[in-house]
Amino acid sequence: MRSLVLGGALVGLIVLAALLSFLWTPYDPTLVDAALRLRGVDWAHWLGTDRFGRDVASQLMVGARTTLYVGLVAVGVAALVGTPLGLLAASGPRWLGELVARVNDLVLAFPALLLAIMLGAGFGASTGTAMIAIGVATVPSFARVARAAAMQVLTTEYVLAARSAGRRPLAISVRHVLPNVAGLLIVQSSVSFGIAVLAEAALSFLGLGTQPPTPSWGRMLQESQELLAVQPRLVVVPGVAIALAVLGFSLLGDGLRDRLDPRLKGVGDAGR
Amino acid sequence: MIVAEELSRSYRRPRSTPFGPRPQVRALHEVSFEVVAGQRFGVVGESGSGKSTLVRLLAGLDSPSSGAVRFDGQLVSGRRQRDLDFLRSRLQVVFQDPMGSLDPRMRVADIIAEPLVAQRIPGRAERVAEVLAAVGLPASAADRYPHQFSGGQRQRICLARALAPRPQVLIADEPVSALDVSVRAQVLNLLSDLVDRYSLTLVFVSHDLSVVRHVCDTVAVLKSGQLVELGAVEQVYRRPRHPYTRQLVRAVPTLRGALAGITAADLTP
Amino acid sequence: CSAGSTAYSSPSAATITIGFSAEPANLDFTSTDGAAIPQALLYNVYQGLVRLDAQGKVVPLLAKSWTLSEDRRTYDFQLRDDATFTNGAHFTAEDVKFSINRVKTAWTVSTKASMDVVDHVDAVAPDHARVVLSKPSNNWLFAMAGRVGAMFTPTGTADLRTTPIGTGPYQLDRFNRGDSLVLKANPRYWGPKPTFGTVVLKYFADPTALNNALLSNGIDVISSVQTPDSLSRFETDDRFTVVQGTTTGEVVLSFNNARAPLSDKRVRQALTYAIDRRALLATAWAGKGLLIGSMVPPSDPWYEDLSNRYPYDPDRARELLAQAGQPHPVLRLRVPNLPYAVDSAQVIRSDLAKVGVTANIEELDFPAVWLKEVFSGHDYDMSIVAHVEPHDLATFGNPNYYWGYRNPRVGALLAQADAGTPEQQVSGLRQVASTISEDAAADWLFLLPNLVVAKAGITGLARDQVSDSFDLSNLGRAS
Amino acid sequence: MIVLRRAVILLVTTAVASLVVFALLAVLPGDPAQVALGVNATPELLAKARHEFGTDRPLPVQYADWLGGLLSGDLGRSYVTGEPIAPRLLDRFEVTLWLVGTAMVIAALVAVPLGAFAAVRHRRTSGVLVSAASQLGAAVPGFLAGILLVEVFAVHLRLLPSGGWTPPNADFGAFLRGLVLPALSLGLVQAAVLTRYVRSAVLDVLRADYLRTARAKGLGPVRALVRHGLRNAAVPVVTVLGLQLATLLVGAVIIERVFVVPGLGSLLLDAVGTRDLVVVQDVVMLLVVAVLLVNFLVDVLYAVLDPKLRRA
Amino acid sequence: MLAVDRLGVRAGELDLVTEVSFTVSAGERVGLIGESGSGKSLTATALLGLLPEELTASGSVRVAGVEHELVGAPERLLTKLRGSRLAMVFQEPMTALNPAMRVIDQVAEAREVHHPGRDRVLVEADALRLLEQVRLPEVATLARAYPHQLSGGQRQRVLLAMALANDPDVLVCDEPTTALDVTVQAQLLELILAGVAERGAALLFITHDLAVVATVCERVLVMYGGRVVEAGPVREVLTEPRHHYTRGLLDASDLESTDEHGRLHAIPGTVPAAGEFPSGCVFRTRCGRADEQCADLPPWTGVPDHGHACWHPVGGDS
Ligand SMILES: Nc1ncnc2c1ncn2[C@@H]1O[C@H](COP(=O)(O)OP(=O)(O)OP(=O)(O)O)[C@@H](O)[C@H]1O
Ligand SMILES: Nc1ncnc2c1ncn2[C@@H]1O[C@H](COP(=O)(O)OP(=O)(O)OP(=O)(O)O)[C@@H](O)[C@H]1O
Ligand SMILES: [Mg+2]
Ligand SMILES: [Mg+2]
Repeated sequence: MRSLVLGGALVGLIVLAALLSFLWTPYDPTLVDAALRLRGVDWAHWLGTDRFGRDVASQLMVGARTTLYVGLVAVGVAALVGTPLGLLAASGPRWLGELVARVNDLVLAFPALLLAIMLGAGFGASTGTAMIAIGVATVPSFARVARAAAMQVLTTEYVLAARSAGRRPLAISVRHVLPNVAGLLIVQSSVSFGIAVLAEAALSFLGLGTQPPTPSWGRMLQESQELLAVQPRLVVVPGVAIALAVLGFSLLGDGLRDRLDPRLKGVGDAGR
Repeated sequence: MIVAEELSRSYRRPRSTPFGPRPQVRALHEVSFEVVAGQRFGVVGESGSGKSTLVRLLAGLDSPSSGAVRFDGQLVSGRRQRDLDFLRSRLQVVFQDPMGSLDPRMRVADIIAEPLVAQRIPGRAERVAEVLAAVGLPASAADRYPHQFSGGQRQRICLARALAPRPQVLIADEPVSALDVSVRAQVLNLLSDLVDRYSLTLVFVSHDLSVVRHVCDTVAVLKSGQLVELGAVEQVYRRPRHPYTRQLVRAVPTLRGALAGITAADLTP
Repeated sequence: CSAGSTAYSSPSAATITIGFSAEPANLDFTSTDGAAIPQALLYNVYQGLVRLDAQGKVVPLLAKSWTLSEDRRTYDFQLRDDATFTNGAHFTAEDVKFSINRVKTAWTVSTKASMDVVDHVDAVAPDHARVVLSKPSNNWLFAMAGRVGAMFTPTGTADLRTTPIGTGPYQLDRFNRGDSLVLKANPRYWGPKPTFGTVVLKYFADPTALNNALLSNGIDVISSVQTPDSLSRFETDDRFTVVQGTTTGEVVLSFNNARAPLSDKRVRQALTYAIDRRALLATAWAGKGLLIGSMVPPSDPWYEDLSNRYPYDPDRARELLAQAGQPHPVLRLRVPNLPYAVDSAQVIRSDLAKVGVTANIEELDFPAVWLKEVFSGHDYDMSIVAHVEPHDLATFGNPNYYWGYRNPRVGALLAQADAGTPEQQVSGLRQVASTISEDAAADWLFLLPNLVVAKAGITGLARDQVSDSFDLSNLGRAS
Repeated sequence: MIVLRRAVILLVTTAVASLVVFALLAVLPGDPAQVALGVNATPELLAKARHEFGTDRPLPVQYADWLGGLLSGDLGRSYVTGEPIAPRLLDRFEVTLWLVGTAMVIAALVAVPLGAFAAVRHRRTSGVLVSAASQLGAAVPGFLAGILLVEVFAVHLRLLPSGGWTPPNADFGAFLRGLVLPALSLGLVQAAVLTRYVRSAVLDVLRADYLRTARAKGLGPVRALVRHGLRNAAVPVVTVLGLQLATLLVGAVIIERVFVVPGLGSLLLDAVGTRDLVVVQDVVMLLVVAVLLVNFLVDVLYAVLDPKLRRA
Repeated sequence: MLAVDRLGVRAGELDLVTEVSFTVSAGERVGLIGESGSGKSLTATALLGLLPEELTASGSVRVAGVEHELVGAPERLLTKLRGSRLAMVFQEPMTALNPAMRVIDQVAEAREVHHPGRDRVLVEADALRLLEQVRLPEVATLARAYPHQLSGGQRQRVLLAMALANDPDVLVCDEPTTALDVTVQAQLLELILAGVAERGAALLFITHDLAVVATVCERVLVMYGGRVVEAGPVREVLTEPRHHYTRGLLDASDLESTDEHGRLHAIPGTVPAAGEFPSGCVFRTRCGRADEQCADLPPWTGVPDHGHACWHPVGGDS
């Protein structure tokens, strides 16, 4: 419960910052001004400015947007592709299950980073290519979780009951399997979200992610890495932001898992 | 009404040795019987004797390895699911585990309405209310979730679901095995009532011969997938012919027996 | 296992470790482009007839002296007679002939073009080589001081990628790919023995890692600081000495002169006015470096300070854009994915935005994609690249070069300068430089500084980087 | 049979992987010849280089050639260095294995006791603190940890080198010193992740009936956990370890870069940069095989740990 | 041998088991019956000090020959007693055995724990002997098997062998046969009885099957809502129950007696969830005989080991 609240608060804060950045940021985060470079923390610049004289707080806010955007799309795509794949593998014929499992192996074994490098080299590195690479790399985990969970659901008596009621396989997948694996998938999403945030940061750090001038936390880290000794703030701020985002999502995931666990749910309101 | 003809079903187990054959488990072996309309047909047998396998075959939820199942003369076995609509509306199943056979994420009303939806039977809301009342659950139960009910109540929900499409045959697979004695009595009473009221044909599966004796008029005894004895329940109970049946009858501890001085040693062969 | 090195083995007095940022792909600059190979091998392993001195002047090396004929086409080189290749072969005029001819036949990199002007080579005597050009060329002698002038021996070219054989003070000890190149003193070297018996050239793909290596005592010298903002760390620490000078690397904002809207001189001028290069230098390179205004570094005799030709003047920029009928052009700024380019691009984007120009930054994988799209494909409006090769002013005479700049006068001036006397060369090239500057053929953002950091006490580091080589022969340690 | 089946699956997957890799690289823009020759490469020179590299042949021929080479153990020659790839690949792989192996050992050594501790004390402050710390640790990007470790231990304290690699057979002391920081940066973050899994696995085991049985026999809580719990908790943990190992094999690139370690990741990065396609293909194939092997090992370990999965 | 006095189990503010008192002397067989959720397992686990950590026990549990009170005793003492003086067989044969350990090792361990340092060969021989004693079929091969390779009945035998390993003075069996077939159940009951008879052990046998308790035990405790509502000799309690709950259980479990409509006698309503039992008499919400008086807690009538807690006992006031 506590982790749900704490995780929710952290994630909420990031979402809020991202949303607010559409309407207002203290400064234009892309506005370069040599006169302002490397200013410390003061009233005008709450988190100071970077090498380009850009306001760090503003960059942080807009960077939250990138972070969420990459996470949402990558994880969303992975969930949308991986979940049906997993369900299909669980309920379809055996060979299909086997095939999906093997393809999963392959994708897992294929370096996601390489995909990012190749996409970046091929189409120009961008938030989009990073998103695709992260998304593709995330598909197997969804497919696997969905398949395992669906296989379990399919052996339950309520699925048997649904069949004897005359339900067709598709209806069973939609009405029974999906709702019962949804909890796990939500948890999986939140975990993947955290991983995606880290991956985006790592890719941006290698110059394979979000392109300038769009701010991104990974990019902020990369651009100020050399200033660690001179202006540690520039490394610490995005570093902490990334850590808090990942922490937030993983706490949220833990919280949701507890929340969606029928055993825990059952105790509270049994018998009424 | 239901005819089983030389029903066999074997399962393949995973290999036990790297290059060996995949062992086959004969869950059911050449079982034949007939259930006539209005009959209360009991099936007993120990765990793993093939009772649930038989239920799945009778209900067209699984296909036999050989043999056939007929319902009212129509072939059930070997048909595709979508060709079994005639069966679905007329034959319903109640499963063993009252929690496990209810989708934890569906409301009771939706659970009960499921056969109606699947078979496109109109008038859902009224029918749900009707059967809820018939199994003795309050109308308010409709909006709640399975975990909010006790074991006996859940089994009532299962019964309500089975009754919803107005079936002629009810198959119950160990419907009271998971219940306490006191609740067992409630559910057995209810089941009897419903069978009487709707003139159902009942196939009742249990490992407990005394329960079958209470509920059924005819009993079939399964052992390791084979039908070892079939007959009127009282006759089988009092004069079991097959040694296994004898053993089964004997091993059941009874209060009367115990108080009359039967010890544990007497229960074993 | 051989991937590894002597890195961080306790630095002995006879060993010096120098950190570089770009690693040679292999050791053959005759077939592989890139600055890293000559940087390590030229003057150190390979030597030419002539070399560039610290001021960028051509001086004798394997040739003791030379004479130039009246028609400026025939060079007669008096060769040293005491030079030996590390495989034991004696250096003679035959090697000169072999090496120069080999450029034409076997070399595959673009610099080989500078030997096109050679008509033929004669080995007049073992210590006398004669080179006859098809037309007079100042550039040829200059090129002879670079990698194309490197002397090979016919018995030493079997495996240039892994086994370089030259006449220089050092020879290859080990090449630990992904890590370091180890050179050891050449025992047969004809010249004075270098101070360091072993030189480890250690490669760091990451500039911060390079800095950290010096800070943590892992190396002795940073050949070139790529993160000027961190220079203050070394300047304020008396464990280190910092050398600051110039290079031949002009960071150029290139314009695609062949394509609208940048084919319009007014637009180019407007952009040049719109960019605050002083601020850009401060931001992108911490203010180190030099504003130049044209394609000439101060180490060239024809250098003139042209940096004020287009002072920062956004109003003027807007005016010019309006005149050109392009008040709000949208331009593709396709830059290599290298830090200096990306940093500069961000400043430029911001500056241009202020005058109503939209510059969309696209990072291209360097070198592969950038070469394909921008350099060969000419598919760009603006790009940013450091042109580090000496005397690359001449590229503006090539209308097919990626700038797409066509000015017949420039071509003519360049040809005259090449053929003329040194004085004519200087005045001709001055004119070229000022013409292209006037034309705003590109925007010369700044000249990369030579920023070398060494442990205190290390001597012999060149202040200015004038050639392709990182010359190791003068390095020493103050005692 | 199972081994055979696995081997066949491994083979087929690798074959498919090889095709995927090749196809992806085929559409990768950038011409190896042009990259090698650089600016002003003339068409004739380019053609010559392409011929030399073999990139002027039709793709199926190139693929067949490469695959045939692989099958006969010949990994081909690098476009850039002209040398055979195999020795270099193995050298780099060895470096990566050292790094990743050490990191995983560190991770396991830290995570197993900590995770078990956090599970056993999950209601006490100390346990909650440990699991909170592991949550936080798992959220720190590995490269940030690397940068910070360098700043502290190499630049400020000057206790350890900031980077670089010495092979173990060259100078073992230097090798160890060079290994510490990169292995820690990789290992600690993984340890944090692993701690959480160990904790939840041990928590599950603590609730298991058989642990109560063990206690009822007269085993003390710690002894019961050690003798009966850990082995059963190991099954889910091994899964995670396998996944982490696979991820690190591929994902150590950034740490390799921060610490200038000549591992497989930096080879891959360089090779893509220079369009040294055969090297890229070989690296990826090696990684695919390595990852599949890790999966295989995990399966074997399962069977060792869980007799239910042993079908003999 | 075993004396339990006012044993209570609480989860936070919630009383799950209240004031359970009984004794079992050496060689005596006492049954504990009641519907699901009446607190039988909690009582049993509290005896061995194996309650889950979120629950706390109060009251007193004493074993003959042990100075110390077991409730709140130091873990070291309990560890020493468990398995040697107090042993327990759990309900679920599927999960109560370590899936990753050979059966014989698990049995051997039970001996080894209390006889440390004994020769490995001897310990294994002991274990084999124990498995033979509980009549594990094909001992030679099955002893080396893993739990999943055994049937439910066989596993339950292994658990019994472990419990009997050190000749315990008190054996607690928590529904050891519920998951088994009747034929297997009969065999196992016989083995348990033989085992305790041989050792003269005190047996506490938990079940919800009245017939089983009648077969196995001499005395019986009836539990409902976390309280013992009736206690006494089996024959007496099961033929002339005084508490209406016992009466209800008896009627409901008799499949041969029916009312005038041919219906089984059932206790109306269901067992409330923990913490939702009424105050006063815990059974009053389901009791046909309940009146206002039942809102007060009925006192225990009779001696601790023979009596009942009911304001209106069956068959009139005692
Ligand atoms: N899907 C399956 N795959 C393999 N074997 C199976 C499968 N289903 C059942 N069996 C085996 O078939 C046999 C009969 O099983 P079935 O479930 O019909 O028995 P049952 O009499 O219903 O037992 P229980 O009382 O335990 O429910 C058993 O040995 C069982 O292990
Ligand atoms: N850890 C716990 N926390 C809270 N309540 C608990 C806990 N364990 C058990 N209970 C509750 O205590 C009550 C008694 O449980 P107990 O397991 O003793 O019942 P039982 O008589 O053994 O029933 P069964 O026949 O089902 O085993 C139940 O209502 C149960 O929900
Ligand atoms: Mg069954
Ligand atoms: Mg219990």
